[in-house]
Amino acid sequence: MTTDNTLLALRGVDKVFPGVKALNGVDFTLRKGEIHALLGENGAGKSTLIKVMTGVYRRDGGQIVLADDEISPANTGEAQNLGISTVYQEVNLLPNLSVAQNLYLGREPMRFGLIHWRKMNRDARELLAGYDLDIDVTAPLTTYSVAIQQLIAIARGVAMSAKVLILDEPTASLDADEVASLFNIMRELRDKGIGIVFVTHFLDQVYAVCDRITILRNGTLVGEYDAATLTQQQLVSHMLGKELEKAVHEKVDHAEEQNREKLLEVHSASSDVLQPLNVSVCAGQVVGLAGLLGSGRTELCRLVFGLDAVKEGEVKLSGNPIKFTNTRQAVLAGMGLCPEDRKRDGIFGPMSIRENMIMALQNKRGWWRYIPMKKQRELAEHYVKALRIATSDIEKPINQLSGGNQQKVILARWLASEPHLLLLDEPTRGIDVGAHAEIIQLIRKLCEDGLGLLVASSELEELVEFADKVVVMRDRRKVAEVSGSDISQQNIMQAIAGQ
Amino acid sequence: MLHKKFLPLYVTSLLFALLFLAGSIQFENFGTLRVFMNLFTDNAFLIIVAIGMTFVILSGGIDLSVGSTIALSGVIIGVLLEAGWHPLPAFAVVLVLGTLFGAVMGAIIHYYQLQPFIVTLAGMFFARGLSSVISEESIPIMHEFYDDVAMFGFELPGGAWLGSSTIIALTVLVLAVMLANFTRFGGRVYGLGGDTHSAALMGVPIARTTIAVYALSSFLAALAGIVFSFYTFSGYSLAAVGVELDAIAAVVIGGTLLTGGYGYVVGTLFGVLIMGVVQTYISFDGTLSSWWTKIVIGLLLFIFIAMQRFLVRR
Amino acid sequence: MGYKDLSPLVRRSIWPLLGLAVLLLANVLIAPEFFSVEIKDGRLYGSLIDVMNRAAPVALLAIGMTLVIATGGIDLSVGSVMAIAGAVSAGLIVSGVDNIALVVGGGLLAGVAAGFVNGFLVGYFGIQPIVATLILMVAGRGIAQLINSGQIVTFHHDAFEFLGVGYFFGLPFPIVLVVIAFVLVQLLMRRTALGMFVEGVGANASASHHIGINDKLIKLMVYCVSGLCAALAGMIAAADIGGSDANNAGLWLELDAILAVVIGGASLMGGRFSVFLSIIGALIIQTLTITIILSGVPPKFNLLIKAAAIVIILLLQSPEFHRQVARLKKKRGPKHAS
Amino acid sequence: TVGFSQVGSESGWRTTFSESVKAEAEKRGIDLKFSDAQQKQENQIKAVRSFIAQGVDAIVIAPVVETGWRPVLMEARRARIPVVIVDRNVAVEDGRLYVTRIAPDFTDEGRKAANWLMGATDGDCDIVELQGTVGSSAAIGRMEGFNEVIGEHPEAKIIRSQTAEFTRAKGKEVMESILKAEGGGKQVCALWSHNDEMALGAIQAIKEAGLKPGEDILVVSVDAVDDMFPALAAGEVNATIEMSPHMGGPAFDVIESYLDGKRDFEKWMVMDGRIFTQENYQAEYEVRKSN
Ligand SMILES: Nc1ncnc2c1ncn2[C@@H]1O[C@H](COP(=O)(O)OP(=O)(O)OP(=O)(O)O)[C@@H](O)[C@H]1O
Ligand SMILES: Nc1ncnc2c1ncn2[C@@H]1O[C@H](COP(=O)(O)OP(=O)(O)OP(=O)(O)O)[C@@H](O)[C@H]1O
Ligand SMILES: [Mg+2]
Ligand SMILES: [Mg+2]
Repeated sequence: MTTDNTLLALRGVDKVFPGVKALNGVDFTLRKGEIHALLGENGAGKSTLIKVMTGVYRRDGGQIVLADDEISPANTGEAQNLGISTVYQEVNLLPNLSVAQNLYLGREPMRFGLIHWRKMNRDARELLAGYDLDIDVTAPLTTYSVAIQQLIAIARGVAMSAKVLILDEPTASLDADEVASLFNIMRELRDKGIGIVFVTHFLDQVYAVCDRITILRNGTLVGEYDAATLTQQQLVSHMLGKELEKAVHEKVDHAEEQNREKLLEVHSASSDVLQPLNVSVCAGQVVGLAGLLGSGRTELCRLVFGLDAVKEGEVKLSGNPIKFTNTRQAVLAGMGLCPEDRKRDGIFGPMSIRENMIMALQNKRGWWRYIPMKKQRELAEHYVKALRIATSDIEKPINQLSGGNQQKVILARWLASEPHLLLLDEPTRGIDVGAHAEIIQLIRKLCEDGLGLLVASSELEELVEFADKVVVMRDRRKVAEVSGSDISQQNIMQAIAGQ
Repeated sequence: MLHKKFLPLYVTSLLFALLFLAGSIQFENFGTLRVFMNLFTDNAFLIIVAIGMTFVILSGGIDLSVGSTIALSGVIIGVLLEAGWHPLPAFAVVLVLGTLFGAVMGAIIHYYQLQPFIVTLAGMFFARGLSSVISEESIPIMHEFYDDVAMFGFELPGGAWLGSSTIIALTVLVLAVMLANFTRFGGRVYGLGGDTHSAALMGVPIARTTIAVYALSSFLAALAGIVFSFYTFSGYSLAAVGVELDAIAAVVIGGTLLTGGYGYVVGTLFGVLIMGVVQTYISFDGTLSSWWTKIVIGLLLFIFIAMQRFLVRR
Repeated sequence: MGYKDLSPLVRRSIWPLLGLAVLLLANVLIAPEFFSVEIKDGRLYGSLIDVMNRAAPVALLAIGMTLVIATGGIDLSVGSVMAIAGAVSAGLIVSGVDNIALVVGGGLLAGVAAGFVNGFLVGYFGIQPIVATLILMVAGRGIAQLINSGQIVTFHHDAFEFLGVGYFFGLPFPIVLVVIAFVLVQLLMRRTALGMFVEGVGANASASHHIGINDKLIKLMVYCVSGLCAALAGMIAAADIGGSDANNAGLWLELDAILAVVIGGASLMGGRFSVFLSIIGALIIQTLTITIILSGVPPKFNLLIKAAAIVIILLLQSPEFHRQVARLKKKRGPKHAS
Repeated sequence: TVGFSQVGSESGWRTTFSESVKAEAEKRGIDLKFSDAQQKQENQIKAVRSFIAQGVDAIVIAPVVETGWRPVLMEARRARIPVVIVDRNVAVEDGRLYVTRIAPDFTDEGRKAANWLMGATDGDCDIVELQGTVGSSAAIGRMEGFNEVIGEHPEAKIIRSQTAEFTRAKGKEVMESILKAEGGGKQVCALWSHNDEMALGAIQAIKEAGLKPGEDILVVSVDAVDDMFPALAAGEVNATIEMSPHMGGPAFDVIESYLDGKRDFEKWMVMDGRIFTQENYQAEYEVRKSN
């Protein structure tokens, strides 16, 4: 298997967490100048494999060989010194530091033994210009949305890569343009002889840039394939261990919309950042929100949910004007919001899966009506099964789940609270194809039961697939609305581009 | 350059100026260079420990041991001088021991994943306990070198005095600003306070940085102990009780967030000065009973923090 | 069954309990009659009872502190609140109020008021807990001294003194009070969803806010509970000596309370909490104090011993320490390495 | 104008002391600048400096500790401001740095207590000692004086010694444990407490252990605070050595005559404390009751 240009090789790597064998004798080979996709379901062990390579986790067995030398990095810093640079799955940057500092942390340009701030900021601006990003690099990172942070993390990883670049789901919240420019950069690096490991759940992206594919399932290696010879269908069945079934559904078109009960009506409402806009969602309808980074999709969801104040205009729920002063009122009124930044606003890290799922429902019922433990367990077990959450135990702290499974838990949280109107901000971020299909099916089923959905997503394909209506946003205002059979990637793209 | 991120700093310095002004209007002899310089002379040791504390807090930790470390340094110096040592080697011993002490606490915190609050609390008990074991009684310090250093300084107009301890404190301040904002170490400290997990994934050497931060804090506490010994000419196991809380308060008043990652060393200087002005104000007033003194300090602390909150939030 | 198979709750409880057991055993070595409990005049009498009785104020503080710490906060003012509550009750008694309900109610009210101030500053003003409560830590003792004019106010009021020195079915009344407070808090936290919400706010305040939990109100509540517990502890302390000593009542006890909570295994970053283990923490601290007294070592060694004990107990709880010990064991005795 | 730097308000005795100085100043029409150092020497030094900066006519210091006063006293001297030390001592070799010191003699207090106890027990006694705050000069001095005397009595020995930090609550707690450790306390002959507060706490512990303080266990301590007299009357306390908190009057006397030009003061005006026992407490009790 080892050819001359093998760069990094893992042999028989094991990793055990309490209760889970996350990696079981996994082999992995990365060649010079290739883009190598690492694929698998949520919880298959991709991130764990990466963290073992870069010394975040101590491996329990096996070998790692980098350019003929066996290595055992003890932390990311050592891995970096060995020439392995990594962009981890969740955005792992420092929120309090400036963008420039984040980009250059640990390798700041120095002058007279002191940090040369001006040069650092200048370099940072230039670096980001390569990603069509023109932002204030001296502002703290938190001021930017997840997607921009994601780009910054990529820029940092790419700029540091010496031999190996590892990208763990870097495109999860990027839109098509950014993805395209990232791919260009990846190809350039490949041509320079750098080996790239690329984790994603978007299969077309795999075929767009990757040369070879390694598939994991349940912590074991399924196989290594050439991208050119493996069909998408084969790929999926290797990943899931079964065929993927897809359901097609009828879209609710404009005419029908008039007959249905209006759940949400936003009448020329504006917030501190949003321009006045109109949006409506009716029962059983899925409304998609499309737009580029910073177009205001997240802001719209926050506005409806009462997290931001309505400045002008009004928001009506089931015909009644609403003025929420806190989010509990929104929850009681039958809404739910699945936030975009799950690490910051979604998960209760040290708390169990059960508690994470039950929390919204419990809050809705009030603190004094404690849901009996038996009922809690039932609910949790139910959703773990329904959403196929990979875990050994519902009492496991959520921060020990893989990223995609965490997302499923948050989704389950809101499903359990039985809302009328659900706001989903990038709900399928980091979710694998199998689960993706299941979630979409679930969403459809909920709609049939009369639930209204507002879904902000950067993934046009998915919007086309399940939305009955797509609201397109640009520069914090609504620019178009496409509905029924007019919904196609083509149409939406045009609206986004402003043609 | 009026930058938004320095806002807390502007607010703190403005509040200091306001309070000083208020005192000057109200009391004769208050608005003098002498009173202003006394703020530095009297609080030099506090400035030094608070700077060390700033680093610890920026890194997301806390160090409760500094007050006892001051006492321990004083006692060790006292004992060594009694045994006939020259102060300079005694200082070296104290500084080295102090640094080691901090490094050990940092190592325990990092390697055993224990909480800084408790580890340094144990450190506080340890240092204070050790000093009372070494000597329960206060040891007077008598040495020509001490007289010379204490006498060293520059006369300023109006009977004001720029003494050696002020000079040491200001030097530490300048070095600390450079360390915090112009070296890689500084960036790492901020990073650690921002998000330890992310910092680790970005390649920040967590172990080394954590240990270094506590070592630095204890080193500065030992240095503050030396300065304190010039201030009181003695080493006493009960000296500097509660200084850790003063230092924490100063750091926070100076605009640093206790959760770590945000704040500036210069802010801490103003934090100390503000607390100093409050004390001076109370002693110029001279009518408050013991309990009113406490209540007024609490109220002023509240007003500052409320105003800071209000002004910075906008 | 190995250590790894134990449930997390049991695993977490083992070490504090083990620490307590070790300390108690140490006492037996020092004073063989340590465990003997006799009944004198219908009252339980013995060193063990003393430990529990003396630990009562810190245990009460620790109950409130546990909740505060679970939300990611800290309450430095509890010592001063003890002094205030004692002073208020004593003040009421010496000014001629005889009704025990009024006297106790006054003290408790003072505690809730203090807690309300803390909770308001932390929850609604967004001030960092350490500083917000530092304000009352400094000013509160001043307020207590103001009420007492700086003197120790002594009083005689049998019903009130019962709080400190009374016996209830042979048990010192402070112990009974701790049990009652524990049961109440446990019911409130574990029979309703409050406990989960408290942990949620501590684990991620922003996420709680996003699902509509009123995180500010929860914070306000836990500081009020802490104030209430502190007030009760303050009244016990005053009743115990039949006087309100505003200068010294509860002095530095906030540190003991925090220590108790941490020894009980809670994280100061918030999240998971166990009121029971915090009480065990308080017992550990008190046992240590009594051990030192009984052992007869000169008082100047007190702090050193305390420091050493804390470090040992903390290490016992550290998973990394367990791993190191396990590795050592493996090296020593390969036959056990199965 | 006179600046007065007080230690703090750590005990009732201390508060009475502060109040009496204030009252005395008011009586004499002195403008008193009072500063509370909250038990911290550094605060006290700051206060003295700010008195100098304010240009007061004289300074009275009740020092937290003995050591460490030279620099600031020299500063006062340069500014030609007279300084009077009250209560605790200051350790400076150069006697010219302060006008005089008005203070009790801690060692002598310890001696008096021991002498009384040895007299009452014929020098045969197993003593429990409650120490003050570890490292405080009162605790060190009283311990030294007491031990010096009982060192001459081979039958007398201290069987248990522990700190109770000068407080009533600790006094009770520590005594309680000591009694348990001494098998109920039947063998203990006397309690020697470094101050009255601890003694008052310990008395309660003795009572709760079923013994009679003052008879089963003799009680001797220092301060003679007001609360001790009811206890003396009840026979629960055997002796206490007075330490008068009224040092304001003598201090102001000295300052006034200094400002009138007098220079030759004794360096140490010892406040000699009376000893109150079962025999002689009544008169003083009546006086205090009437206040
Ligand atoms: N710190 C941890 N402690 C315990 N278990 C963990 C930990 N991290 C991961 N696991 C478990 O290891 C398994 C593999 O997780 P991993 O994060 O590698 O999945 P992944 O393939 O990256 O999934 P995703 O596509 O959702 O990111 C999961 O079952 C997860 O629950
Ligand atoms: N390219 C950018 N330049 C400057 N600011 C931006 C940019 N992108 C986003 N922002 C900031 O983010 C805010 C809107 O972001 P929001 O998260 O609502 O967008 P979105 O449509 O949800 O996009 P996404 O979630 O994909 O980032 C803007 O008000 C702006 O302050
Ligand atoms: Mg992953
Ligand atoms: Mg968004």
